[in-house]
Amino acid sequence: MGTSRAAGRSLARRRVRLSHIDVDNRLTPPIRPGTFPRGVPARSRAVPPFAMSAFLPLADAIARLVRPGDAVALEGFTHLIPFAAGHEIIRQGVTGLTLIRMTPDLVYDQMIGCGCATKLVFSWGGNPGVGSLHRLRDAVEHQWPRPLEIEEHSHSAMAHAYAAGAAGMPSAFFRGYRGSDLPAVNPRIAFIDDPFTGEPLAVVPALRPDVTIVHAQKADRDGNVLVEGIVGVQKEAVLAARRALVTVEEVVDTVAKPGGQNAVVLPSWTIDAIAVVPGGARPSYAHGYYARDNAFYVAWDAIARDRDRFRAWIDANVHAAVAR
Amino acid sequence: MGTSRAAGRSLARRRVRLSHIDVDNRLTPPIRPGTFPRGVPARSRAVPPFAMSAFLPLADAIARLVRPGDAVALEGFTHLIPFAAGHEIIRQGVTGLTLIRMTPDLVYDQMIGCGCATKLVFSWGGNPGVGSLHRLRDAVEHQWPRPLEIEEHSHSAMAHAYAAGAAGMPSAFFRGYRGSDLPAVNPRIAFIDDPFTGEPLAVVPALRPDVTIVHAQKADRDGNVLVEGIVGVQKEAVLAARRALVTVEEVVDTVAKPGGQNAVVLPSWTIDAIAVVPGGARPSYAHGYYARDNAFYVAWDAIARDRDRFRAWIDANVHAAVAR
Amino acid sequence: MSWSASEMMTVAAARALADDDVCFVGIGLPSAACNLARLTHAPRITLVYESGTLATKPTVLPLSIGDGELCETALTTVSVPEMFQYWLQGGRITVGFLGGAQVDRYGNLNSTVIGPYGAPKVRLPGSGGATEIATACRRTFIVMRHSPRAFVAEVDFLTSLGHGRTGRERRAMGIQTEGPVLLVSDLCTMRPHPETREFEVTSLHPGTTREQVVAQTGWPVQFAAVVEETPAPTATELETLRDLNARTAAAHGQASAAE
Amino acid sequence: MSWSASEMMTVAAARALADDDVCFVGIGLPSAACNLARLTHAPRITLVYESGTLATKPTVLPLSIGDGELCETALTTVSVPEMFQYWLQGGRITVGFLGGAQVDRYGNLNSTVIGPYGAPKVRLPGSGGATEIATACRRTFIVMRHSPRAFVAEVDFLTSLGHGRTGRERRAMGIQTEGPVLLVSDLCTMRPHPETREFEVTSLHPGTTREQVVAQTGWPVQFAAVVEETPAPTATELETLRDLNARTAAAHGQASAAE
Repeated sequence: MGTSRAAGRSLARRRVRLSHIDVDNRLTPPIRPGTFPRGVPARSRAVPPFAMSAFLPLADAIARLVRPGDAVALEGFTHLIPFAAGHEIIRQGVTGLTLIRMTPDLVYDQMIGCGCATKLVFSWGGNPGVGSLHRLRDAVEHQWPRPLEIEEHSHSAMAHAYAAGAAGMPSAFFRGYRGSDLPAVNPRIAFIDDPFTGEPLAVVPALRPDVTIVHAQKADRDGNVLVEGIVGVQKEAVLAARRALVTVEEVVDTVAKPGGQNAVVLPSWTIDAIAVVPGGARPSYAHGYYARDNAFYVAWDAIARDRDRFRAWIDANVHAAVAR
Repeated sequence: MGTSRAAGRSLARRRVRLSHIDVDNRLTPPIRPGTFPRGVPARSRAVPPFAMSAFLPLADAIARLVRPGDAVALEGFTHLIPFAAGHEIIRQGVTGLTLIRMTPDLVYDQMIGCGCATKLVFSWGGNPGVGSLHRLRDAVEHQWPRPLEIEEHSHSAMAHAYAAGAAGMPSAFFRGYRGSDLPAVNPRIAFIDDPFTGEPLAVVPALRPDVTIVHAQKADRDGNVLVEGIVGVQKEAVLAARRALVTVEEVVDTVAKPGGQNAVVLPSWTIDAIAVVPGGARPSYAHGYYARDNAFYVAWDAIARDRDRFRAWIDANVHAAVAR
Repeated sequence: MSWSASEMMTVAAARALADDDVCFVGIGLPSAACNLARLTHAPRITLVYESGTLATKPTVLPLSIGDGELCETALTTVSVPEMFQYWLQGGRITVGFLGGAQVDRYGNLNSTVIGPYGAPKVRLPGSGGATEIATACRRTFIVMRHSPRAFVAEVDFLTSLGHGRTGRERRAMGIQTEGPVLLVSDLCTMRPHPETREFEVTSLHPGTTREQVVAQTGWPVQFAAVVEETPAPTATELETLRDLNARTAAAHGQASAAE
Repeated sequence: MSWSASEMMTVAAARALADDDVCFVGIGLPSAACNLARLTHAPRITLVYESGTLATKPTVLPLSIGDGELCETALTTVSVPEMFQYWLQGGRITVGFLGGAQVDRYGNLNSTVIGPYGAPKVRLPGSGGATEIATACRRTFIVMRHSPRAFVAEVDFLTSLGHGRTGRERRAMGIQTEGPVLLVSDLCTMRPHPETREFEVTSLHPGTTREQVVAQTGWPVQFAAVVEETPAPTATELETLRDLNARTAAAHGQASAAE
């Protein structure tokens, strides 16, 4: 997945490290034991291993982390969808992306309609509670604005594949796809026989995005991130990625909770950059901050049905907007 | 694993249901899609599917749920080890057990020394921070008080195997056992080639205890259980089991947390019985209730070294103690 | 009291749920049916949404599967991988609700494409959770509106397995769960024949004729030996459902999402 | 200031840790070394214990891997399956500490049995996390006291892979992590030869002779071209370590668990 390993490396000297500005100065993905047998070599001990996340303006973070041709996952299961980051990718005109998301939702409908993507990996491509994603359908049915290759899975497969990516596994093994036609149209679904019972089990390659972007409620000043409420696959998507960007509602003193030690926390050293973007999940929602703009999800149906109306909306609401 | 399916079924008519005494009146394990191809048949729709947990005195709960020959997991990773339940099993003289635990700890040293077990499935058999488990060693090295078959894994394998059991999988697939001699002495470790990369991966059968017993801080009146602090593999061990017993420090009005929605909660319908046993994890600890009795862990070394001294300790501290 | 076809469907589906059921709930009519059951005859029913919310008790119906309301009223919320691993695949769900653009006589469902996969006439949303809901839940209920385009002789694409294309594949594969046991439409309820697994009409909703069902079904539809009339919605059922829909409309500032 | 052999070992191990390291910490000397590093030259080092506690900053050393102190001072605590799946196997750990009853010249470790597996002379605790720590961490440090019974020509059982029984197996298996890069004993520090991967002595602790090392090593031990003297523990290192041990002893009501 992804063609930008070299591009990623070219960024390696530009890392600004939180509270140690320019000391660390690199941006290198963690090694992945899971890349056997075509993995990257283990990193030299001369290079310090992991770095903490850097706080960057959103435009800078996107410019540094998202490259043309990348496999990109913007995750968030209904909740905490990183719309602001998606809009910044549109503004920067990044193209050739493989977009990965369980539910493409409006954020990918917009990115696909703007021509950012050449491939979509997904498991449910609708407007939740409303109907179709018309830009996605237009791309698949009429190749507008460009052809869109699709790799289609079930939710269970994608959830397992993100977890396998986070766990450094080459693939995810699960009980799935039984009796479905999906394996016939997706060569990235295989079956093996369980070595102990003989039961056929489904296998899909682990998801390993070049970049994962998620939105969360809070980061602390050390760059640790707290996700609360419906946490979806965000943790797995971040841990599976070579590079990770988190947009957050706000920065607080600490995200550690003495009374709630089992919270979903992404440690600083699993994240490359953090951008503070209040409202960065709108029209999706941020639990404890603002509600889902259900009316916009309904209104999007009419906007997205028509190519001209869609383009006008993007011009007015994405391109005219100043990057936060 | 386990030979007591029929025994478990014979209990099926004795279930007392919380707040609906004698209405439900059954104790049937959930179906497991994962038992293909030798699985139990899907349960008839005439029988309501899942039941809530019943509050029972500890002695009753053990009598109803733990049968001779069962595969039993008493879990708790250092924290929340269910000692009181282990002592009750000793008092009831249950034998022929396959004992499953990542770290047998003192609780299994005691049960093995009392002759409860014929087999041990484990991954680290020491007294943490102190040294050996002398009763375990005496059983393995000198077959006292009876021979003990061992099935030996690594922590990673057992953690994956519990998770696979909870996930209804026949086996766990992971990157493990590379270069180790353990696969040569444990036939329940297999290897397959990843279908996409060709990488050899380890496979172990899912852990499916007949009974899992854990200790937790709190149950609410509906029988939902909250586990806090170091949560170990308790959730997976409960969800992997055919029957589950939880001992708790106390019963509270609610374990749901409006501000901490992502807590580790075992819903009532995943548990068969709950016994309120304050101090039920001593000399292990319960976060927020009492600390680990480190001095006892040290003192155990001398007690367990000597067979007579061990038996005297069990007589005085287990058999003479009234079941709580 | 009079009622709409949608209300009749919702009520008929709700009645099939029991207090001990653990339901994997989809948005729209299934959500309305499950919550109606909870608010009437099955107060202890457990509702699980695939967003990870366990044992939710929403006071209004969610617009999406991941509304904050579901999380706020849940016993707890787990990650989506855990939901699919420990809860769905782990065999903890008794009833899954499914629907789709097409269903065949054996309850096989298509929610992927109309036309060929590579050059679709209509690109539908796809599987979502459905493919594994269809095989991992102890049993499934199908809820769909009757029409010859929806009730088809052969699905264009088999997204979610019912009893298989000949009614025998599910058992042949050794799948231990029951599969689709109930189909509720706006005209009737159908259940699979015990031997052939072909869905046949077991009750007609009040005012519906056999001819209407035949006309709206794309295969030669069978009727059970005894076809009953679906009991009409009771006043309690209708009032509870309408209150729920009214609260939902007020909360979402629009027409009910359950319609 | 004078110091014990145990203090010298702890200090030497601590010095090998960097501010950016993420360490999978075992109980005993590794725990003391990691916390000493955190309290001296590596204040931002991240300590992970296999009980699931991420980024802990204990004020006293834990007696067990799952002490409450670790959880209370952690950034967060995850389940044990998650620890082994996402954090260890996921490649997030830079340094793992290992020890055992036996080590060979290639850093292969035995913590399982002395004697035959089926009829052991001594039954040891077993792998615990070690088998996968040995292959999943970017690199590992071995900490063991020198003796001919511990530093053996051939391990009775290979619990945790070093560089393999001939020094070539690790690379031959395509394992991407570095394996054991440092061995600290009470006499010296050893590092693998770049070509053969055989551990050779690279520094002798103050007061230790080559003859002592030879006498305590069960194979014909090699010395690097340049063998340095390990710098003695500084006053700061000793004071910090002793304070830590004193706090630990006071908290646990006994002699330090790190001894």
